[in-house]
Amino acid sequence: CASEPEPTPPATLTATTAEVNLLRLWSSRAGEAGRGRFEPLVTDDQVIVANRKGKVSSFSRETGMRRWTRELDVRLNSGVGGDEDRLYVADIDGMVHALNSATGESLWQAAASSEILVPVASGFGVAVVRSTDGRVSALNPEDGSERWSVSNTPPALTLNGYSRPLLLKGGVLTGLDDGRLLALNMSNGKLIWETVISVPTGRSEVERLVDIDADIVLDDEGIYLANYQGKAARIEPTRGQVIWSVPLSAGAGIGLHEDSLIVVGDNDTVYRLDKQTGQTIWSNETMPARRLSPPAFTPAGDIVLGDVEGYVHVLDFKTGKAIGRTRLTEEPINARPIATDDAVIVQATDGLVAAYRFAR
Amino acid sequence: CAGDPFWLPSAHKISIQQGNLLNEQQLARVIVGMEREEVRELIGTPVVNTPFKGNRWDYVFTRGPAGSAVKARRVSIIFEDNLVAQIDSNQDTETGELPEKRYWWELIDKESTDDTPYQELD
Amino acid sequence: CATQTPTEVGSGTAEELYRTAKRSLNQGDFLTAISTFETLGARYPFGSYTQQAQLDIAYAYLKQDEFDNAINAADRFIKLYPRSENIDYAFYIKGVSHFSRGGSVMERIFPRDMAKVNQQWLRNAFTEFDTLVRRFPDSKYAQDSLVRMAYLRDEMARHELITAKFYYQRGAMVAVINRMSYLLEHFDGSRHVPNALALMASAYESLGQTDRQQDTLRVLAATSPEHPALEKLTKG
Amino acid sequence: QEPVSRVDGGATKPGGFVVSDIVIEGNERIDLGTILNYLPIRNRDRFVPGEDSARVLRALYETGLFSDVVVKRRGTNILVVKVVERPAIGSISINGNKKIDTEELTKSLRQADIALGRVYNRSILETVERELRRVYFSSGNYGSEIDINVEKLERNRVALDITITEGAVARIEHINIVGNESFDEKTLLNLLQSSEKKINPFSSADEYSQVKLAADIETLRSYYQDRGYIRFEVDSTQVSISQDKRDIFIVINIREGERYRLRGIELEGEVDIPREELLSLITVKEGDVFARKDIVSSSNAINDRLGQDGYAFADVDVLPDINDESRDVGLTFVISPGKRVYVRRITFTGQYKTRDEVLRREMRQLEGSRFSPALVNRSRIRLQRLAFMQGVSIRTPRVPGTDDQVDLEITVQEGQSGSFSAGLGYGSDGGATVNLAFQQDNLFGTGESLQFSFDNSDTVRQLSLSFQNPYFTDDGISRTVGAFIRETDTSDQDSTSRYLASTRGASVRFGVPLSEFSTFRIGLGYERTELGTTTESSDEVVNFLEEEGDTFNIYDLNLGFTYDTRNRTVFATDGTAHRLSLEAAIPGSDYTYYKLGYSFEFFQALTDRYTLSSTLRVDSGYGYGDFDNLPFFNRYFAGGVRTLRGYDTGSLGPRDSKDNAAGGDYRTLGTVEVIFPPPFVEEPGATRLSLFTDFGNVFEDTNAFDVDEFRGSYGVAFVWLSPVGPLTFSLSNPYNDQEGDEKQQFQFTIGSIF
Repeated sequence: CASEPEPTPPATLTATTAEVNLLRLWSSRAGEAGRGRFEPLVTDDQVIVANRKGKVSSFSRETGMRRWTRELDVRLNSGVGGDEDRLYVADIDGMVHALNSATGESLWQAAASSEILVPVASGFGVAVVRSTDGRVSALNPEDGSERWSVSNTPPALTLNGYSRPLLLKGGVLTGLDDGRLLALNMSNGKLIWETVISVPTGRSEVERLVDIDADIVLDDEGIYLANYQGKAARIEPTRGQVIWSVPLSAGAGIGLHEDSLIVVGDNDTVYRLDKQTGQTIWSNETMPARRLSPPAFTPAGDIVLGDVEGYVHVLDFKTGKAIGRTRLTEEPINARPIATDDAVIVQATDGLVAAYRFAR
Repeated sequence: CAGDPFWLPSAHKISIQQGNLLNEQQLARVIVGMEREEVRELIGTPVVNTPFKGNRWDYVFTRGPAGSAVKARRVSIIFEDNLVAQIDSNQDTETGELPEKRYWWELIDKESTDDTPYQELD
Repeated sequence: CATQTPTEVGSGTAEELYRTAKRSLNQGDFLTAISTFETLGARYPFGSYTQQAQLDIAYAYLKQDEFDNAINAADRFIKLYPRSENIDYAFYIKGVSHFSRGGSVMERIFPRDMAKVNQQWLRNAFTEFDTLVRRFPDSKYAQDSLVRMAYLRDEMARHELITAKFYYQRGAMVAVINRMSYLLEHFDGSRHVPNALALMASAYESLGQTDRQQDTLRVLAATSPEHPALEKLTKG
Repeated sequence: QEPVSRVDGGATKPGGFVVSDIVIEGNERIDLGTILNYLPIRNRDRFVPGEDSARVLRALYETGLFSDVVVKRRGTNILVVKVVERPAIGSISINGNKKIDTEELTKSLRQADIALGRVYNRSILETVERELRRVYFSSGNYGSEIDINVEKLERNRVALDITITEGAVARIEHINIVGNESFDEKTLLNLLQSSEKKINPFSSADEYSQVKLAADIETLRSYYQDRGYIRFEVDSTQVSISQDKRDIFIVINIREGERYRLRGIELEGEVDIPREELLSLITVKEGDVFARKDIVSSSNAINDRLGQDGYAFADVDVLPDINDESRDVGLTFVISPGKRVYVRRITFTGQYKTRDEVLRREMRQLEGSRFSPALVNRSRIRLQRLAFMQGVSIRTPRVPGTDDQVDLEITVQEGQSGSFSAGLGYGSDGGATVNLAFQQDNLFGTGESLQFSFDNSDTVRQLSLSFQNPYFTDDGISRTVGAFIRETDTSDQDSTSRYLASTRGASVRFGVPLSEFSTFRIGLGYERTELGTTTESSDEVVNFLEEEGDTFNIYDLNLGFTYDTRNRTVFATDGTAHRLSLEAAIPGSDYTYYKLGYSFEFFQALTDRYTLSSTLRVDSGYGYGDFDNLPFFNRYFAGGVRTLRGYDTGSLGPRDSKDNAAGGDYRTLGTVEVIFPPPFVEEPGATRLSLFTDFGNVFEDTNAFDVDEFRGSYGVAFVWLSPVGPLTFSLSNPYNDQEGDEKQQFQFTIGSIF
């Protein structure tokens, strides 16, 4: 029968001026993570990672030495969420498991209404879970009892995966698969405001995809997000007004640094937009089809990204040029690198976790 | 074709059932003065479709192997201006004989016209 | 049947195409004729030549004994050109196609007994001829259609009679009576009515309904007094 | 002068004007006659500007043929209609499509009324794109791109050039069922039609389609409801696709609910069938786990029982009364018999050759009789069993004006009823054969069959003629008359004993149906055989001829009894057939012997494609009077494509002095096979594949019977009922052959099997 057309291969990498070299501080194994969003959780002294088979491991942030591991035999598709006192892991059968953040010992379990593909967002005394059937529920961190829960029906066909709820003072932000952004009251889940980022258009279900999958970021001036086949936008937090929006199709995700928004497009082009006006300052189109990870920032402010062949790239914040590169593994890195004050921690889908420091 | 050759065992005859199967209680409920539609509601439409006498419905019932003497039970309902006037039946006496063959009916198969009257397409 | 492949015809105006097609039609090369008429239709979808070509396609298929194609072609003509003046010919082709369906080259040696073939064809043929005669009474095909209709009606009546005889031999008397009343109702005046009445009378007799039998025989006596079955009529 | 829309002209009296002539301008392809046909105005009509012109405009625009129409008045009463024709589609070219062929795409375009000669307008582009995209999305190509460009052609026509980039087919990467506690994910996933990525590229099970997902949800629902979970619910399903549009992810959220048991069973509805009998048909009883399929089968059983009494339009609904605390369900079977139904008329259609009576005599359901689904079904099977019948479908429309009478409309499809085959064949049985056979199962539509064949192979030269009339009498007594001339010369048949024989014979046989399934056969025959020997003949043959002489007149009487419930005579999928036969050379024949035979055939459909079939045959012959065994020229042989595949023809069993197979008086044969239509073939129709194992052997006589002497083989066979006649090819591998057996792996016959 007709042979399937091969997927377009990742672009070959051009040589870079190695202005920055990446020194690997430590690396250790957390067990095969697979396709899901397995971002490491970094606290002041621990790096906590999870893998597909439900093994949660904690490593010391400085040395990468293993502190403790806990085997929960459940199937996970997302990384560890949590804060100082509790960690949360959610499996694909919709169970949320709370663990003690110091020892990993399990505290309670609570059932959500469907599969969960993103880490639990916790903070401000609540743990918020988003499940595939579009439901957002807030659990009491003490015992996992449900404080409130809001249901939304996703469109017939969505992009796989969805954005992680974002907690801010008094409110929960969640981006839906039909291109709407909701702000819910933290205590009772009531709708504070709702903004339509982009309206599904086109004749086929594929053309009508407008999911908000990339994580939402914010600073004290506004909320920033970008959706698929839609726009990048800045939203005024109190009433949800769109301050500016530029047409753009988001891929893996976005990041905020100083006065700019760094967006990874669905065709793996990296843009730097002025966060006040949305103007494009520069765009880097040298790495098409490399399936770049959401961006993170080095202490010096340069941009750090992983890619499908396990490379870690550093782009210059001012010019967007590639100024550093090293290879962690052969397997893809699709999780967002996590920056700490002096290093950046990267987790690959084969479970390899490493911390890098950047020397100019 | 000839009748069954004498020395062959007689072939299995399929059983023939004809006409309406009426049960007694339903029949008992049909009374004089009823409308035609009511009768149809109660005991159904007569299977025998008689061309002439419109004001009489015959409910005939027969059962028996093919081609043998026909045991027929009959109930007739006579209507006068659309109301049941009289109900008569052959009191279940089983009448009817073996269907006879007549010499005139041999022609039935052969009577196709030999000359095709229409002219061939030009 | 003709197995040579239809020869492709080059370009040319509608009229040239039509003339070449007509020539191969008359020479009996139906395949080429059909394919040329169809090229004409595709290239000049709305010309008057195309209208005539559509009718000639139907005729060519009929001469090829391809009855289904002939009927479809005629149907297309009737739908496309509802007011054309030779639309009666289209109905006539449809009627003749149904009429001769099932006939084959063996027809001359073993003429088909129309009363025993698929009655659906007879009914279809009858309806087509009937439409033609009613809508175009003065068409030159009306006369032949009437003759064919009479023949069809007679064969359809005889089919009822033969089937009734089939059931009579098996002793299914109610089936016989119903078939014969169907014949009396639909084919009144046909020459098979006397035999139908006679058979119906015998059926009533077998069912033991002598009163019905006598009624039937009286009607038979009125229509054909010398019918042999009348010997069963008790006088007075 | 009131304003006239689009009609400009001189002063008009308020009442408009009488049209004396109509002039059409601007038409190129569409001829005058056609346009005049559509105009609602004729000569000598009164034309009132305003609403009449509006009527003309509407009529012409509705035809869709014109992009612009102007109505004008010229002079006092000439009406001018100026039109601009829309272009017609001159050519449509589709390229870039690999998965779906162009012809298929053009067909779906034609259904959307886009074809050569059709009128072209802007909206056509959108319809084409939507139509083609719909076709590709329904087969999972979510990444497909369609672009169309339009070029002008001469004579106001356009060419549509459609290029398609199909893109990859989205395959299901992962299916996740959430909320299943009582059954594990793996068992549930196996039930579904859609499945995760398959290594086999041919299977399309891993291609996503909404229809398949909907069916899968129903499968899950009935799986649960058949195991007590009456409250089972599917909350929601989510379908998502990866960014590169190659992987599909499905999530099915279910709520099992609790397991329920049955509380009580009641029966409601007034029907004159005894209650106990109906209650006995209900297979579920109090305390059982609620199982939907058993309840459905019980209500169907009741429905069938009602059907037998003529209540064809009865229906049985089951009302559950669910108690959630005690977690049990009370069931009430409500029977509404509806009216007892009768059959008024039975008509046949679809037949090309068969006479009406040949079909009608197979019917068990009669006109003017009670409608019985069982009899109608039996009639369908009898029609299907006719050798020349391919398909039978029966419709029962209601008779208008009554609610208790139906007609029976039976559509038949005749198959290949006759074949005239002349061919050079090579049969592993008799080497190169010349075969001239004329066979007609439906002679002029009468249902009678005539076989005439002339066979010439290096061992047998035969001319045979036989004529069968299945309805020699009205009630179905069949008569078969046949005659044959056969010259046998086994000299170069390397494995069987050598002799020459020329036989002439004729026979007449009657078949009498004793019941719906059983038939009694009786027949008389005469055979005259002249024998000769060759240098190779064995001593047994030579001294046999010295003692008995070389010509034998044999008068044989054969009796038979068959009980046959197979649903088809060719490629049956259900039913069994037992055949008992006695063939005796009656006293007065030169050689007195008799042969007893019993054969048993069994068919059982495993699935709608696979049928299990097994046959067992035992034949035993005895001499009597002054002979004690079968004549050497009339003994049983084993081996060859008709008896025991994998072994050379007739090569098994006892040996004669020249170490050739001499045949025997006792033979047992058996076959077990699985028959299925060949894969990847759309309409298998007349072809079948089968995996088989044959076993058996021929012995000197009954007491020489010894099971470990059995020979066996296994293999694959292919049968094709071609217009030339049945072709059989078998590839077999003997498994317990002893030395000295002549094996023959590949065997086939061309021409009819008799």
